[in-house]
Amino acid sequence: MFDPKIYDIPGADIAWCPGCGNFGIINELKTALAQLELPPHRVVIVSGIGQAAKMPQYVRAHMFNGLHGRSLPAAVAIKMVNPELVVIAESGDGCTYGEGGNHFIHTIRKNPDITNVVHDNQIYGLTKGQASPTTARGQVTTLQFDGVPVDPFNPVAVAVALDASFVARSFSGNFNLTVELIKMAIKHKGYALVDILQPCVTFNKVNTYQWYRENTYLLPDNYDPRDREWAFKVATGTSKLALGVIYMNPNRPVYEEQLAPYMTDKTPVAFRGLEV
Amino acid sequence: MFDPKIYDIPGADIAWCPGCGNFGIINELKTALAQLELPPHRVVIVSGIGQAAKMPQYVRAHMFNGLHGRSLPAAVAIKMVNPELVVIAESGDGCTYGEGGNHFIHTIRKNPDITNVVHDNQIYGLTKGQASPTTARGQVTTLQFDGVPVDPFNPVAVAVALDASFVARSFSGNFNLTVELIKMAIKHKGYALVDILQPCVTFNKVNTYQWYRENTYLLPDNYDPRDREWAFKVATGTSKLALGVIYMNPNRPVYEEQLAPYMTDKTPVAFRGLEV
Amino acid sequence: MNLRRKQNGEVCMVLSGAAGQGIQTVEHVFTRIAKDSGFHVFATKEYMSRVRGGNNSTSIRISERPVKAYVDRIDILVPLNDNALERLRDRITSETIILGNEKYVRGERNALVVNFEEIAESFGNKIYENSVAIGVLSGIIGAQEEALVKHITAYFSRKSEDVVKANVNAALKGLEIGRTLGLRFELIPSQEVKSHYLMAGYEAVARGAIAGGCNFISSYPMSPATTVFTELSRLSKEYGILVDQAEDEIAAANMAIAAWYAGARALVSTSGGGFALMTEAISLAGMIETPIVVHLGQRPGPATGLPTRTEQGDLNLVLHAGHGEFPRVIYAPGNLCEAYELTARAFNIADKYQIPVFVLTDQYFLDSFYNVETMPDAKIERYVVKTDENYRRYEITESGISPRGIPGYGTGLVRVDSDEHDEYGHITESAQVRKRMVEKRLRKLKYMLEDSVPPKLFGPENYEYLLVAWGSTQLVLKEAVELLNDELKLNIALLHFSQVYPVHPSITDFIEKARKTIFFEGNATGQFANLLKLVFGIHTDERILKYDGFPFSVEEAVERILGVVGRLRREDE
Amino acid sequence: MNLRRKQNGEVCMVLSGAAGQGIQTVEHVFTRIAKDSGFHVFATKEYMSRVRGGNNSTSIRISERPVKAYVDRIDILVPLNDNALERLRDRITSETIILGNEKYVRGERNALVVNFEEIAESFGNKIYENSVAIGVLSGIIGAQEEALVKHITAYFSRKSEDVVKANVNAALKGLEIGRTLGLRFELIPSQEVKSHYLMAGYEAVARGAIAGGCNFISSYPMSPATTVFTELSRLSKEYGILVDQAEDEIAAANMAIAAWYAGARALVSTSGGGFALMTEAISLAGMIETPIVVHLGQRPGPATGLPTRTEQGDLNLVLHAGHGEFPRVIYAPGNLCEAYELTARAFNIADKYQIPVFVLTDQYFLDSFYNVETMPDAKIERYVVKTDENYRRYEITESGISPRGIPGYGTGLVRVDSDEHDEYGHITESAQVRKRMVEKRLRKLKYMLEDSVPPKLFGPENYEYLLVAWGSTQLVLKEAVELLNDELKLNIALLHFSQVYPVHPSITDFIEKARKTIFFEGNATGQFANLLKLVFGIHTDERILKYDGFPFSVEEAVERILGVVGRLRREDE
Ligand SMILES: Cc1ncc(C[n+]2csc(CCOP(=O)(O)OP(=O)(O)O)c2C)c(N)n1
Ligand SMILES: Cc1ncc(C[n+]2csc(CCOP(=O)(O)OP(=O)(O)O)c2C)c(N)n1
Ligand code: SF4
Ligand code: SF4
Ligand SMILES: [Mg+2]
Ligand SMILES: [Mg+2]
Repeated sequence: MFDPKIYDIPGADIAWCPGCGNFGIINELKTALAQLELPPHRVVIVSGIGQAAKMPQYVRAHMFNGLHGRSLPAAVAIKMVNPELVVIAESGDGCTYGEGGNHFIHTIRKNPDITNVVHDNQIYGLTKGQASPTTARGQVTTLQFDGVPVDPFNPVAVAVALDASFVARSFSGNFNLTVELIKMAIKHKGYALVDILQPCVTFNKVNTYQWYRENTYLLPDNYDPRDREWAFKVATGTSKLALGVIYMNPNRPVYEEQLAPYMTDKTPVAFRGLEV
Repeated sequence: MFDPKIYDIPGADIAWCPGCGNFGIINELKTALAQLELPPHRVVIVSGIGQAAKMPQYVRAHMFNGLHGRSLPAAVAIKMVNPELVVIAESGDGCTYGEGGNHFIHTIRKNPDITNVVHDNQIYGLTKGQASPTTARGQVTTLQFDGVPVDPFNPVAVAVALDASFVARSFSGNFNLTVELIKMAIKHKGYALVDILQPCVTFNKVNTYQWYRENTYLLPDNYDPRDREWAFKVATGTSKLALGVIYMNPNRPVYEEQLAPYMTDKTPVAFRGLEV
Repeated sequence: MNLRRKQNGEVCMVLSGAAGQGIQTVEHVFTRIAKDSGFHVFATKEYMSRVRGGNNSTSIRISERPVKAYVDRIDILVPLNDNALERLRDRITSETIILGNEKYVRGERNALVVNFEEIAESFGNKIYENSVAIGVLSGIIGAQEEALVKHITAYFSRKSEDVVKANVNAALKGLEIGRTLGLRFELIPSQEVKSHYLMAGYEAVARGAIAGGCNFISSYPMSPATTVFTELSRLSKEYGILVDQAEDEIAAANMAIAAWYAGARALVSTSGGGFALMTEAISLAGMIETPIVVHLGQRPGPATGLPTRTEQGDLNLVLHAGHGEFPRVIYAPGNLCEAYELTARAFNIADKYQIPVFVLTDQYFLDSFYNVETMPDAKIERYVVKTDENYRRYEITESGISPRGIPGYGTGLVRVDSDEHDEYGHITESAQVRKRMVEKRLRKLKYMLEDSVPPKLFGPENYEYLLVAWGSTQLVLKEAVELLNDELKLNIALLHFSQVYPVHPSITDFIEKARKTIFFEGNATGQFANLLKLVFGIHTDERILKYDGFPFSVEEAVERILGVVGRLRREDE
Repeated sequence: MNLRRKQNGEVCMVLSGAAGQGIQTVEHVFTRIAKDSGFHVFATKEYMSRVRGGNNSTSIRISERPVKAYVDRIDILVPLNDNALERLRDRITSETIILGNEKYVRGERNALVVNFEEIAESFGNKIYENSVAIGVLSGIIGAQEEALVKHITAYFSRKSEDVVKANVNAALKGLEIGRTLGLRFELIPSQEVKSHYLMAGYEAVARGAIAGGCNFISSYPMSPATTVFTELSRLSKEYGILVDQAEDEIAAANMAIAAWYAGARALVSTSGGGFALMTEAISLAGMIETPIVVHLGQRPGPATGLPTRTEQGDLNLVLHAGHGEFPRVIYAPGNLCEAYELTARAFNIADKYQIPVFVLTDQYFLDSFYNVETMPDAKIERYVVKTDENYRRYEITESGISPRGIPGYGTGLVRVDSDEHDEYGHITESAQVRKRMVEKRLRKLKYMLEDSVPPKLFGPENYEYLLVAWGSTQLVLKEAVELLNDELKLNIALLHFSQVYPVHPSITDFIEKARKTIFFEGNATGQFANLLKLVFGIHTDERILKYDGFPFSVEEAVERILGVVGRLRREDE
């Protein structure tokens, strides 16, 4: 295992609030990378815009910090051009499921070999507390004075409905689980979603550390993530939120592997015609 | 029952190919409207761009023929401003699930009282035969010379995953069923999806009338559309495509009814301050 | 002319600290106390794109005269944490007093220790610190105890009675200390200011929208435009406004257009990046001749840029947004009254001409506030007609305007189409019909020009030099011009445009009268100057541009004008 | 000068009918036969936005001299259904021969009955009709039997041998009939044409992209730009191109930028409405200084407009797309060689300056084709550097260009950021850094200008009148100018811009030499003329504009130029 410190950016001025769940996730991510012994120059972190999306600013690796909502198309393209890179698309719930919702559903269909880490704080953090797609109905926010009038988006259920090849949920406060799930997601061949419940201590006073501890449960040992109907049941269960690998379908073809330039030659398109 | 002819546009030059499944749908729609005795000036048909989206050009009613992919946001807004109108968002599979995919998932969350009729010909008709989100993996098209390299979008499963309040599938070749489902969808309080399988005789040589007849089945009498897990099973079944009401949840609040202006006064915002 | 020197009858205070440290509380409460004590108030803030930490500051001017512009000068600086002073170094002069907890002011020239924290603790809790600070500042300017008690109480009204009382007492203690510091910043109050409102740019836009009949807003949060969205949401019950937080900006814009179609008066509020996503919809509005009003709060681009900072860099974008050719109107208010009036007008003009109308502001404008007596009158002008069976949505008329019906109002059918269409709204492939429709749509421009808002002249009628500016720079330049004319006996006037497209033709007369004209913009390429050059063929070589993310201060404006005028005079010799 | 009269050594044929009736088959096969028989060929089509029905037509010029432009004149018109003649009435003259099945030509002046259908039936099936028509047309112009057999065979190669044989026989019968009609349109073949290619605009763009090293395309179908996308998809295996049909245009554009970031050379192909959705991404490219090449095939807007027709209405959109300020380059090829060369160049220039580069075409350009001998040379210029540990993606340099690395090539980390950033790509809130970065980005413009493509002059060096045009109008105007100079002894030249931004400064010299300059554009507001007026301050009052969805024909150009020149002469008197 590498030292997770190799991913530190010396002197980085971290813009997150003290106590924010993002601090958990950044440590979990660095630990996962270290345990997988991935050198920084093999890893690209792609993000959108938001508090979560600042992640690559603080991780020594390649960085593509693009537009709000657009982490996934960028990540897919990078993987297509250079399949040798480990590509992680990392952003917030608003970025990924709101502005970027169309890319979310269609990237699942494509099934590129990328990891999608979503910091799901059930709120728009950076813009100061409006409802995100995953905010609960009725929750009062800085914009929804009378409570959110719509039902929340269920990313896990949608991913299962679209037969996503790997779907996991974690909680930023659970270090070991999160490290494990990120590692599994990176190792998984195909699109891998890790939706990480993440307390926003400033703007989401409902979904606190305690709330998540009380309202989540670990999937039991006998749970079979290859059973799609079971996964759907777990994903749509209304009592508590399941943590762990909720669904996987390892049989889906990987997008970039099917594309014309890689039929006969595995050299990344990025390097063709360059002196390597 | 009204005479369906009252919805005819005299002299309309219909741009669809002879034999196209759209002809079935237009008759089915007019018949449904006639059976519901909805006068043309109570109905707004909202569409995007595509062959399906030409529908309102040929139906005597209010028409909002907007941008490719944007039928749903327009329909939601119209319903918000004037809940007395019967609002039908009608467009193709590409328009609704491709370009408009983000609106699809978020409109389901909002649950406005609109009807969403999707002409699902599993192809981009107007632009001459490229894959749509629902085109089968491997199908050769005018753009995908080696076959479509991604898995199809499953609108019904996604709608069920998002707890859509009414989800039905029909086949344009089944007149009575389609009329019935459109009527149910219009009468249903809340967002109602009717995904209509529609042969494109010009560009989709796989999903023909015959193919649909052979690869669909009517849901059995004992089927309970309120059973979400059953609905998911039906929606993701890989053998044949189910026809009928696949899922419904009549308990979801209707979006526009919860909005501030309608708390104490039901007058449509459209008419406030006008001499009516 | 040393503008950094203390000015009579006025004090400039700056609070600096990390996000989340209570700067906003102090700003909010203190400015209200000052205003209710009879002083003119102007405040503006600059902040980083983060929720906690970093360094933010608020600049507050309290004065015996109306003040409405940002100045660099700091008379009293209150640091709220360790590194609060760092980013303000070049605004600190030998006269600036640094006031606050010992640990933060230690070692500064003119340090004045007032241990807010300690005093707060003596009332039971360190967190009353902000109230102490409010009290001290209030004492320094000679604010009234009554106003202090009222606003501290109001601010903490949702807390327990004990907490309210402790805060009030802490503030009163601060007041007493402030009064006895002997800083000689007491100001003479004016009775009439007390009945004024404190209003920020975003409130003027939101209130103006309501005055213009806005009853629908669909938007997606984006700094700095979110505040307008929030304000309308807050007022939605009171004014019957339909509010939709859309899934993305594309939905927001298409919803707003469809809402107008159905009979609402709809607004979207966004910034450059969000607006870029709406441009296809703007083109839709152009084609189906359905109104839309867009508030665009500018921030520095490209891309995410500086999300919480200011710029006037999106004029070109708004001018040309959308494919194809169709008319539009763009307002860029220079003060709160104009923001109110023009936002209201945006709805009327959008309705009248069935076009997209833009209200262009920026972060500086939206986040600044000052006291105003009242807002101008604005009335709702609706142009919706009742339809009959023969209704043709796109009837060709001399003015280019076809009477606009809405579904359900009258017996006609309202049929709009994003394809090129005939008078009934039906798809056409005819070259003749196409040509007529293009001409019909563009014909409106002539009448829109007649309806355009003329520029306002500030300063002497017989100016030697003329500044031309638009949007949020108005009040800074007005003050700069006054200073230059009063103190240095220059002869400069400011011509300010609050409608930047179509541009009122009177500009040429104004420019002809000037010995030299200088164009002033908060961007790097001089976008408005380019527009004027294009439309009127005038020379726009002298440009003062700023594009570092921060607003012009009065001092910077003065300096840069002096620089240009000096050079021009030397060249003339 | 009666341009509608039959010209020596040339014949103009038009096929007209409903979509799906085989016009495209006849066009495809017949033009190839003509070319292989040694004749110059030009063809262009106009079609409705529908898959079946309606009325479409193809205009084909076959000539002894090179022909590369659309003319209104019809020597032979072949109607393929009942209402085929309707929309062509004003192109039919007393000399136009209407040839075809009796039922369609009946009652027409100069009707010439050839019952394709009957003849086809005699070979076993009505559907051989198209082959008969191909044969007849081939016979009329004196095409070679060998070429006919070859192309009929090739076209039906995927059908059974019997079907191929029947079609060949039907076509040979047609050939015989055509030869004996006595219409006197036989042309003298030229040996060298036989080795030419028939190439359409979309092919020139696609092949140019490949010549420029394009190895990635992400797009969303949209007329008229889909053909470029399709062509690259078709060639993806041969040339190793990554192809992605994106879920929407926003994805497409963000993918293309990220693909460049990762080391590809990526293209998007779209039209105005799709491009409007990409404008935020264009701004991203501007900020992160990552190249992108956009092919924009224009069609008439606003909104859906006329989806299958032509216009030059999106120049302003492309000029100003994206919020904030950053440099860009726009090409607008006027002929196939330019399309090839400039599309290739777009990739090199995008890579060199790390900016968005646009190739602006339109439906007319993309859907027209003619014979070409060869394409110019183009080479791939790559500017990617190998990074080391100290790599700074945004190193400030004199030219504004920072060496661009890609992930995995060298040991450095490649960190790009859509926020304003420092040299390492890290978020900054510093006014100084911001200012330096804005200036760095804009500094490139100076060098880009040095790299800009000069305009081309067609016609006499010592012209009296000068036409200024851009993009797809080049060849029509070139022919118009030749006619006016040769036949009417005018002294007109054409100055054509294939790079429309930044504009090559030589324009002022050209304009100074002209007695009067006339600006020619396919839009309603004169967008390029406006740009020239803005940048160079030149007078652009004389404008010939067209915005009915159809291309200029040579005849229309001639007429409108004559109109303006006549008026100018009268005014001069
Ligand atoms: C096109 C666009 N729209 C809106 C914004 C403003 N914006 C920035 S971050 C954000 C929401 C962030 O929420 P989320 O993705 O959940 O991230 P979090 O801050 O909660 O981690 C928004 C709306 C933007 N930058 N770009
Ligand atoms: C923004 C935008 N992108 C692309 C297009 C081009 N376009 C028009 S219709 C269409 C696809 C239509 O497919 P579908 O929605 O399935 O309708 P169908 O024609 O099959 O009924 C496309 C891509 C457009 N008009 N606007
Ligand atoms: S606002 Fe919320 S999500 Fe953002 S850093 Fe603070 S606590 Fe974390
Ligand atoms: S292309 Fe297909 S969908 Fe369109 S009208 Fe023809 S058959 Fe119908
Ligand atoms: Mg969030
Ligand atoms: Mg379709």
